[in-house]
Amino acid sequence: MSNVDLSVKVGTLTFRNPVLLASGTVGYGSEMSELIDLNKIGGIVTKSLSLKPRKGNPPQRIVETPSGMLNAIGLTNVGVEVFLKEKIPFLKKFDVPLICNIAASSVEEYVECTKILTEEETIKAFEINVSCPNVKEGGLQFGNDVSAVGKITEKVKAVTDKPVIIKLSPNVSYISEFAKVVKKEGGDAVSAINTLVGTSFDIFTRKPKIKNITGGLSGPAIKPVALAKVLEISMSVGIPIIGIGGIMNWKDVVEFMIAGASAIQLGTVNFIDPAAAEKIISSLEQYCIKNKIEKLSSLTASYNL
Amino acid sequence: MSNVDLSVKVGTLTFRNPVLLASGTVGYGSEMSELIDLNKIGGIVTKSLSLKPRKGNPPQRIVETPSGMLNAIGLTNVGVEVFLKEKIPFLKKFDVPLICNIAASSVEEYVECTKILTEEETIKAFEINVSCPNVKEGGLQFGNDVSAVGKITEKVKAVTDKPVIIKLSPNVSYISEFAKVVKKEGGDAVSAINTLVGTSFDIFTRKPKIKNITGGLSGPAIKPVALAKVLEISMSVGIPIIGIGGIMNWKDVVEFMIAGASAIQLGTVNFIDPAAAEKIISSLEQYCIKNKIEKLSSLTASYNL
Amino acid sequence: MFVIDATVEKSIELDNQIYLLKIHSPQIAETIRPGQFLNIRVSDSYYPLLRRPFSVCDVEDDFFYLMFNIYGEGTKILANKRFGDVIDVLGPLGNGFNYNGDYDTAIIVAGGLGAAPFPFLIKKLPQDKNVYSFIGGRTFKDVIIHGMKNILTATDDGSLGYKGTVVDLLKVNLPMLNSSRIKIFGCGPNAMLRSLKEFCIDNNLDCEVSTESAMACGFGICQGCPIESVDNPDKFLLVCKDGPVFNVKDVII
Amino acid sequence: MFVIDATVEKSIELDNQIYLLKIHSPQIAETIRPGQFLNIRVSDSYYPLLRRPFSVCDVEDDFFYLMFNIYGEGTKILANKRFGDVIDVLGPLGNGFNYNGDYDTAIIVAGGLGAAPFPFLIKKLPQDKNVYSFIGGRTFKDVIIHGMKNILTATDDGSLGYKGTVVDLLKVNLPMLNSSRIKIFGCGPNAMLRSLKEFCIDNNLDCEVSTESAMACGFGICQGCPIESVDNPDKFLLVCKDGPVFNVKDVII
Ligand SMILES: Cc1cc2nc3c(=O)[nH]c(=O)nc-3n(C[C@H](O)[C@H](O)[C@H](O)COP(=O)(O)OP(=O)(O)OC[C@H]3O[C@@H](n4cnc5c(N)ncnc54)[C@H](O)[C@@H]3O)c2cc1C
Ligand SMILES: Cc1cc2nc3c(=O)[nH]c(=O)nc-3n(C[C@H](O)[C@H](O)[C@H](O)COP(=O)(O)OP(=O)(O)OC[C@H]3O[C@@H](n4cnc5c(N)ncnc54)[C@H](O)[C@@H]3O)c2cc1C
Ligand SMILES: Cc1cc2nc3c(=O)[nH]c(=O)nc-3n(C[C@H](O)[C@H](O)[C@H](O)COP(=O)(O)O)c2cc1C
Ligand SMILES: Cc1cc2nc3c(=O)[nH]c(=O)nc-3n(C[C@H](O)[C@H](O)[C@H](O)COP(=O)(O)O)c2cc1C
Ligand code: FES
Ligand code: FES
Repeated sequence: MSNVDLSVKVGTLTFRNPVLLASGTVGYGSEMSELIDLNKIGGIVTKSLSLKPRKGNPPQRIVETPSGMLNAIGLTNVGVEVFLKEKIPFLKKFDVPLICNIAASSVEEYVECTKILTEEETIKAFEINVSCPNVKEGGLQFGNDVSAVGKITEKVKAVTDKPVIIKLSPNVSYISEFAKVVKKEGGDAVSAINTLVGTSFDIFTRKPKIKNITGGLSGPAIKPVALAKVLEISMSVGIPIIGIGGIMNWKDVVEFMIAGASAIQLGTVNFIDPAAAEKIISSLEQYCIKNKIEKLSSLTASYNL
Repeated sequence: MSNVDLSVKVGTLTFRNPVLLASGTVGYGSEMSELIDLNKIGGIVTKSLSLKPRKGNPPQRIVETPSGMLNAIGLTNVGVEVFLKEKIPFLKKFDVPLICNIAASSVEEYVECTKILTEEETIKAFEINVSCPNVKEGGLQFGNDVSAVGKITEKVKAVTDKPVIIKLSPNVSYISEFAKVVKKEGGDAVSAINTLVGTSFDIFTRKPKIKNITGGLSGPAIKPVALAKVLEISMSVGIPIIGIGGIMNWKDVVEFMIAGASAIQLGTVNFIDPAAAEKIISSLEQYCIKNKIEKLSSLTASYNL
Repeated sequence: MFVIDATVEKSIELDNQIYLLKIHSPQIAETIRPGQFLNIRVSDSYYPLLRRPFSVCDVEDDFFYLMFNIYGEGTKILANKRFGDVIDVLGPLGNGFNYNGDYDTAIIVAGGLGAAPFPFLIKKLPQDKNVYSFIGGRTFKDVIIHGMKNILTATDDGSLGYKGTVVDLLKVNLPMLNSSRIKIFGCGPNAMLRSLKEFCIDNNLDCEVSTESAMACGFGICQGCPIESVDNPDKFLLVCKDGPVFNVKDVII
Repeated sequence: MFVIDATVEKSIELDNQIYLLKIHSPQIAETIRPGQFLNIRVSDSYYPLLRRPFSVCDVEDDFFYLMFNIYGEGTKILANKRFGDVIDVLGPLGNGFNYNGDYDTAIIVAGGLGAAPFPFLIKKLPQDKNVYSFIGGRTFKDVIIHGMKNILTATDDGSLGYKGTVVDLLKVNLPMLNSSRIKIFGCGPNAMLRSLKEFCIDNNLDCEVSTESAMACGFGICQGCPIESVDNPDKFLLVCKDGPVFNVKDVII
């Protein structure tokens, strides 16, 4: 046992380490549990849930791009009810903080979902996805509108005592304006970033490779953009940030923390190296020992501009 | 000689082929002329010019990222006067359309530069850079403001008879709104896209790797984003588009044309494969022959959604 | 399901630019079943970024085989692997074929690289089953007979065997097989699978096909590989988890 | 300046994890001068994306040599190149050393991999010049003497030769060289170059240094490699085009 303290705080939430698994890249935990020890992970963010089950977009949903991938899953999910009945019992078996991600098509649906889910004690916090680029209603329509994001924050906060994290869209001019309104309306933290809108064409059929026409770009390709968004928020708004975007290894985690993140989420890397989270956590510990860092959390916003 | 017609029109401009070299990635042509035959290229866009010479940002100006690079050159340039006196005479020796890119810190400076340069007959058109992410004044301040872009378009158009192309920023929610205002104010075309704002930290010094803190992300990493922006404009605004962003080979060119581009610009690839333009042009010809495409320009906006 | 570093034994190039990669991994060799697949990381760089799914083509002692042609960046890198190179393998994935059933004649229907999963299936078939292999391709170059038994071939251009599709060949030959207890196992391009499905449903033949889809994870966490289900129009099945093998009655191809 | 495909002859690993890559290219071998560099595409994928700049370390018949250690992704790929591999080389780039001057003693001052350009320079020095090589490193492992002549060494930890910096070693030994017509050629980390510059200016010694910078193009089109000029504070010089070799009087390091 080392004396290094890997734990981090995001508002009132405490995680044993800053490495969470991002929404949509860990399902509801069961498949990942075969490949890694969930009890070691900082936390799990569920696939976005909506009030009713969603079938999602027709295939093709995924295409690879240079150092990245586009996806247009379309928020396929089992719905709040089935989630509580069928997925929660499995997740209860683990000692890992569960953040429930919610995506909805209206302010009322966000509120309704939160109301129902907040009763479930296993859920430690909510991450509100106002930024999915792959659905017609909700998604970017909200994510690109400061007042809508403010309203959602306010209304969701009103129906739960649990921390509310708003997951922001990078497809905006100034992401810090969104972080500001989240703070103003009582949001506890922001997650940054969701995917960038992108597309790709088949040059023979002249059709978009993704049936939905556009998809969300994720993976190492977007890391520099994600870091700039985290830094922008960190420099201008006093709100805890969960950094997301293209993180592949422990060095990337350190980079995001330096840029302002209190915790981070792993997304695309889970598909490529499902054991990444465990490897990263133990490398972070080694890094702290080697560099005599007692508290990993001291990295947060330690940039030297 | 084949019968394939590679020529394209961008508004009233005609290019012998759609492959132009992007601003800031070809200098003023002299170095490139040692490596490729400029007489075969569709056109050259000069490094952004300002009224007075600009020293640019201190080093480090460049950093590599996964399938991309960040730059914060800071619009280093010789200024309008030296350009006309020292660079134009060299460029005159070639039979290649010259587009002069202008970057300024005020509407007045844009107008002043255009006024002076429009007298030079070698210059066939202007590309107005309202979207450089790496300078404090001008740059994003204009690029993210629809009315500023409208005003610049209007004022610049008023002092020149030559076509005016506005180079748009991708760092906005809806790029088509910018294309719309350009069209409304009489702009002849838009170039899309300039670089995405990004950053990168040295995890040991905790300093940004780029002295300017943030830089502009270019290269294949951004191609999906650039294509989505081109498609967005193409689907909602009837204005010619010059596609830019991560183009590495002829397939990428075809993809951009399908997505709506009338011509394209090569940027980062010039650093990696300075002969790319020539290779791409001859591959495009082969592609047309093989697929019995008589006019390459028929690809533009031929998407099949 | 596990992630493991496996060591390349050798890369074999068959005549027609088809590669067989022989890879050492006792764990995979022991646990994998015909029709299951592996998701393979071809390089540890970020380009190409995603794993690539491949059916297991055959198993021999502590080794397994992949079969592929050079299609894009990933398969190019794989084809160049040499003795001693280590590759990162995720598997076994998917469900595999149900080959222990109440039938006496197994009919393989393969189009092009759809041949990949069958050498292993044929090897594992119970002793009491007959096998016929119907192998198709656009031209003779695309017909892959490696590891097949009792082979009948078809090519679109007639350059080898029957001139026409492999499903047409099946139609013509089925009456002669003289068996009423047949099970068909198909793999190949979607167009072929669709016509195979139609034929089997019309003739009330039991048929399982191995399907393909773009994939990211390969084990059910990304939802990237949906396939339309016949029974439940409100929910997609996942090729990687519920498949890749489906009974043709269950999915819309 | 041209772009050319050159063929690797062999990769040689020196004791201390320093690699020498011997590459066949008559065109480069014929045209390149000491202190010039090449911008090398290590792979044709998009990762790593940019070329990597390397000084030409030596030239022998139709071959040239690069010297490097494994630093990141690019040098790792380069170190694994084998006989017959083709690499895409852009060059010759930059200005090179001015070694045909009015002096009689050439003093090489190299820190770590700053040794790279000197074997070629030493080979090309006119017959009538004396050479002394002052080679430094953090520890004995970082001292690279390959291709050097009349070697004096210094290490920070004293594990080889003089204990201290290579510039300190130079200070100590200079009086003994008994020459008034000296020219110094330096290459190494910026901290070393700065102290070398100070020493040379204080002692009125003629000194050229080979500098480094992050680079994208390597031939003057990206403006990515500025270095502050002493004469003109309004304009940067470019390491790739105006350098990489500068007289210490001309630049702020
Ligand atoms: C369950 C399953 C089993 C497979 N088994 C085999 C096999 O045994 N032999 C074989 O040669 N091929 C097989 N494939 C197809 C194989 O995965 C592709 O040929 C391979 O991904 C091509 O990679 P590439 O890098 O060479 O091509 P690229 O064009 O560079 O990239 C391929 C990318 O496009 C997608 N893609 C392209 N073609 C396919 C395809 N046919 N199926 C799914 N995704 C595709 C993938 O998402 C991948 O990211 C299988 C596919 C699946 C889903
Ligand atoms: C003119 C010149 C000559 C050089 N000659 C040699 C030589 O002979 N031998 C040698 O070992 N190295 C030399 N270098 C440094 C060499 O270019 C770097 O070691 C190399 O780029 C590291 O690549 P990598 O992919 O292994 O490292 P990575 O860290 O993966 O990537 C390196 C990236 O960071 C930048 N970078 C990192 N280190 C340096 C550096 N020292 N200088 C410039 N850019 C850097 C580059 O932009 C490059 O894109 C030279 C540099 C210059 C500018
Ligand atoms: C296949 C896929 C599905 C995703 N689904 C969701 C989702 O349901 N809800 C959500 O908030 N984000 C979703 N995301 C976004 C990720 O949580 C993450 O914000 C994004 O991928 C950037 O991180 P990365 O680059 O590490 O992947 C999804 C991403 C991918 C790749
Ligand atoms: C080093 C560098 C310098 C650039 N300088 C300019 C510039 O001066 N003016 C401008 O409008 N765009 C400039 N750009 C942006 C490019 O013209 C182009 O829009 C961008 O790089 C995206 O294309 P790419 O991905 O093909 O590089 C520069 C890009 C790079 C990489
Ligand atoms: S490939 Fe990820 S769920 Fe099937
Ligand atoms: S490296 Fe591009 S100008 Fe010097």
